[in-house]
Amino acid sequence: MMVHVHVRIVPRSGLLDPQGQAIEHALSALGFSGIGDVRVGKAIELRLDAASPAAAAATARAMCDRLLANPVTEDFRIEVEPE
Amino acid sequence: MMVHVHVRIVPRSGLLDPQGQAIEHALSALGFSGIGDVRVGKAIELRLDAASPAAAAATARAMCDRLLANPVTEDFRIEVEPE
Amino acid sequence: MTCVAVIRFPGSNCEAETLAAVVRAGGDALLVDYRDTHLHHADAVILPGGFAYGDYLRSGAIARFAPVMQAVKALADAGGAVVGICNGFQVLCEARLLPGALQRNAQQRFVSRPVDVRIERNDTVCTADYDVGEVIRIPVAHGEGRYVADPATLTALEAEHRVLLRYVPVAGSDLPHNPNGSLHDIAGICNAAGTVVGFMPHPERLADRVLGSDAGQRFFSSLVRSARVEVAA
Amino acid sequence: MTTVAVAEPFPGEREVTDQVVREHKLNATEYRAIIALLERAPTLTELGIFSALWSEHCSYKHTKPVLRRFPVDGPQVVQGPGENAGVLRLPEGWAVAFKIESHNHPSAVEPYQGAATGVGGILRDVFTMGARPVAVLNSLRLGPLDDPRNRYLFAGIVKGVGDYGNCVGIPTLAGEVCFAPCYTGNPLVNAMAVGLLREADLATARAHGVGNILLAVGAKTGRDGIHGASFASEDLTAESEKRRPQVQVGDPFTEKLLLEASLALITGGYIIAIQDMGAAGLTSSSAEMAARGGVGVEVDTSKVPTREPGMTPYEIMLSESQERMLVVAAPHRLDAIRAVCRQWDLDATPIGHVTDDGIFRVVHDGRVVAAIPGKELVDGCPMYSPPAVESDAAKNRRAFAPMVSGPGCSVTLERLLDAPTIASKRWVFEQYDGTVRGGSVMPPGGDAGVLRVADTGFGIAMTVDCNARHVLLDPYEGGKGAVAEAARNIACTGAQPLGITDCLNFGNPEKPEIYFQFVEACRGIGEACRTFGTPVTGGNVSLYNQNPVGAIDPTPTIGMVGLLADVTKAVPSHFRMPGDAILLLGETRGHLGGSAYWAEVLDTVGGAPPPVNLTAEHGLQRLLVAAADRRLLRSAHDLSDGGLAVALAECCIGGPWATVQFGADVDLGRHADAASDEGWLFGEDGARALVSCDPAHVAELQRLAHDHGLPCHYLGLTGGSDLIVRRDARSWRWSVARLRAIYVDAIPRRMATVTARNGAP
Ligand SMILES: Nc1ncnc2c1ncn2[C@@H]1O[C@H](COP(=O)(O)OP(=O)(O)O)[C@@H](O)[C@H]1O
Ligand SMILES: [Mg+2]
Repeated sequence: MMVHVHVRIVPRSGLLDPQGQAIEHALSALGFSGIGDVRVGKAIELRLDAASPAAAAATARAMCDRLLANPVTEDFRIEVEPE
Repeated sequence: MMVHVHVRIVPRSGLLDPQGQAIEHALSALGFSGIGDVRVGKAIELRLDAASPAAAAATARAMCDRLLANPVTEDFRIEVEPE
Repeated sequence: MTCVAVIRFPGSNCEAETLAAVVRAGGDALLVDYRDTHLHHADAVILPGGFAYGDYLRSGAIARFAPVMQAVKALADAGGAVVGICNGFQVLCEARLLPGALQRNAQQRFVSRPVDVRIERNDTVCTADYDVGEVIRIPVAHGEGRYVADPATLTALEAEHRVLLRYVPVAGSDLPHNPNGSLHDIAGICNAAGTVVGFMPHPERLADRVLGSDAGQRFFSSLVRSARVEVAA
Repeated sequence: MTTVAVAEPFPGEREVTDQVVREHKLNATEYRAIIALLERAPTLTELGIFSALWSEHCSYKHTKPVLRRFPVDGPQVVQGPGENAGVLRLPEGWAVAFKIESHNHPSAVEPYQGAATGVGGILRDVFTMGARPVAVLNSLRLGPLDDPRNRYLFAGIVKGVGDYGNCVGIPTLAGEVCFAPCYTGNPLVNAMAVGLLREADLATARAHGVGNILLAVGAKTGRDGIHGASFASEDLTAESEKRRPQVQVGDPFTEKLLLEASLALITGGYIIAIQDMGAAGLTSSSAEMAARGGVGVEVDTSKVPTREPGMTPYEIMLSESQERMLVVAAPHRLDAIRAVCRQWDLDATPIGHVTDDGIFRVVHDGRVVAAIPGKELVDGCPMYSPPAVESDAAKNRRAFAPMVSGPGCSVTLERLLDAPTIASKRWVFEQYDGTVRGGSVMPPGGDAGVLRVADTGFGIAMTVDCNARHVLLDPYEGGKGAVAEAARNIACTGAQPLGITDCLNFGNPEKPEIYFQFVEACRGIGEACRTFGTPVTGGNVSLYNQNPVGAIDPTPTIGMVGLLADVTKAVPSHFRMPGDAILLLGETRGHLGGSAYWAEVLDTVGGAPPPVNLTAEHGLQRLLVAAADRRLLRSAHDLSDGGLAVALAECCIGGPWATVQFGADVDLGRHADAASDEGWLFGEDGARALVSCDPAHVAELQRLAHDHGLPCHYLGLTGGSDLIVRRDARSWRWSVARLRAIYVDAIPRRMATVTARNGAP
């Protein structure tokens, strides 16, 4: 089955996120208020041919471990959505 | 109320996505198969003080329109999750 | 003669000046393709600067899987000299040959300018011809050069004196001495033995008097000499 | 004329109606010419092809007769206008290829990608000549930075220029940035590339040899930029939304691969011709290569590798997807070519062949969808010479002088150094790799960029310049002045000016006052080039830089290269030692018309700009080169925007990375009689340079200046921490540290917050 995989890779909490800070700053300069904890990461989407959603999630995890995320600095989250 | 906002910003379809291409290429070189349509964008997370989830979503849309997403090249999706 | 392999990834772009610096230092320089599986009997390896695979995901993330990296690892494990410059440093971190990671510069912009760096040790494969504490001015040019590591790793690096190069302020400069927000002002590190080395600045770009300074040349003379000693031993 | 050929519409294609013709920006005369040529109505694909090739960008229909008057010859010229880039001869068998191009409209819509793809395109123009790109230059014009949209554009453009060149690994060695209200909504992005080659390796873009094959090399073709040039309006239906022009996205990594593969193909002798699929993509590259070679071509669009399914021949022919090359080669070379491309992870796909009937033919799945006489397609566009009349407004502006008096010389200098057009551009070029390739003798921050040529002892100097305010106020003098300023910048480094490339950015040429600016500026450029012996080797025209608010100031950007015979003699721009003598070369009249002082401090764009004395300019260039050759100069800096006071301040402030500054104590007294204090300090008379030297060399320098027919005034000495200027009983004093702080902080201070996009374009 074809599934859509959404991977969200964000800086590990505790690590400084200057890009997030810059955006927080810019948003408040634009007049948005009540904002906090802005974190910026990567969103990766792909289509995957997998036996099941669970299998797709496992494959996606392997992709993150091997390539997509850097364990020193990043955490990831995976969502799978059948087509 | 405090809500978590997740924004996913990806290149508009039809636009060349060199990052996505490079990742697709690298994943298949690593032996992952059955992958297609890899797109890479930004994942932005923030906490927001809003009257309701709907209000939070509206604010987040305004943030995307004004700053976070580039309407010429990017599409965005917003998810709101009460804390 | 000491033979230094300079690895070319498809998007490397500093290989020519790196080769030239090795040759100027009296070494034998060899360009090795990323698809090669061995290093052609080189005594030392340099991973040069550039954008190995466009670096669209993270600098060095894809390069670490290149076929040649097996041979580089093997050389490093055997105590051979492995030097990563800029993108090469990023590749070494991604390949876990050095700890930590290089992230997007704190100011969110590419930075290209001279920096003043202090040589923290001269018992490594590429700093023997400098004095400890010597401050030299060489260029940086990178978008992802902010060195980060978890607190335990940082503490260990400092305790084991594995910080090789550090950004330092000099009198009269009106720029921040740390160009990218690196933790502990780290510009370069090495393994415990001082044989695997990585740093962000580009000594090969300022290694010829004609360009006004040859402050970076001694990285290469050191490398050529120390790798030769190793071979003799 | 070649025999008439038939073509049939592609299934599902729109019918060619008057409305469709108008949408393709072809006027009635042009459409009649098309019908006369084909002896029938065109298919939609043909209409698209004509629309692209008969656009101003490709046909030069408003400008060709004017451009023909440029001097293009000289002993140093290897390749003049007409190819992808001009080429000039250097010593020892080397040659330099260079070209400038605009990417104004794309950058106005999407600053980052617009600027990035501008750099990508100009690099391809250079490496298709067989030259390895060694430097990028950029000339940027934006509206004032107090407008958030302008800040957004500026930040995006600079990042785009930087990211692309940085990734490909080409140093950005020089450039300019100017701010003026006319560029709000009309930003200009001009990118120049410089490459080096062995003269023997020169490649061309001339198809020949019937039966030879056409190959597409590099990226796949997508729907990027289709109709970019021609399709202005179309009823917005769901269907048309899908066909909406897509922003072109740059992929510098693929460019790097393409660069290496192209050079390998050229220097290995595998191919006959090569051209970038740039503006108007496959259409212009194939048609132009065929026309240059006097042959026909047949392109099979169904063979072109596409990124998306279902692309029509129309879309494939007009796509402006980046990082693609069209190659002509003999069929038996195919395997070898593919092997070279594979080495760089690229595909080479046969998509057509050279024919003997002179027809430009497009087929798709066996169906002929376009068949046009090739030579007429490329050369047959009707030409226009619209009336050229100066407007009364322009005449009045020239006669104008400010009514207010200035804030005094002390404050004026500080205000000028804080003006973003004059202030340090460190914030910009800090984002550009200036040292990659290890040959940068003078990275950005001096008068011109200087690069060593391979491991020879000589180098090349390069710059881009234009004072658009001067061109606005007097197009002829301004045109001369742009070339003169570029040549001064080159000569200040000690290099001999060799030749130029130009990027002619103007408003709508159909307006007589705009066409007047164009004709007059070109006349000035041509005359200066003739006097200096620096031929025009090519360039680019960008018209219609105009929005409802108005046109841009006429901006003919001049890109120039020069030869530095001995790189060890390169002269820096800033003071180097305390106790050095400071001399002013050239004559000062105190001419304030058109000055930065009036514009930036008195808010007055008016007056006649200083008349350009080409003989004096040429003498100054030769003097600077001779003085550098004898190692007489410690520094040399040309006088331009802001005049003597700004030049003095800049020399004291030092380079972008300086950790020491020098004061100076200068006395204008003995030379300054006629002009006002402001005229002396801020007037912008040309043909002047500020130099410093060992005091022991003053006499020799003065003799040399005399021999070149130029005044050489001793002004004083470097030293101390203040800049002191004396005239008669008056004196002004500035702390150099304070001036430096103003100068380097002017742009970063304004760019501290880049937030709003301020509405979609
Ligand atoms: N966009 C840019 N890119 C690279 N370098 C630039 C840019 N703008 C200005 N510079 C550099 O800054 C220095 C000063 O530029 P400018 O003020 O135009 O000086 P000048 O008037 O002498 O030409 C030059 O070295 C120039 O190359
Ligand atoms: Mg200039």
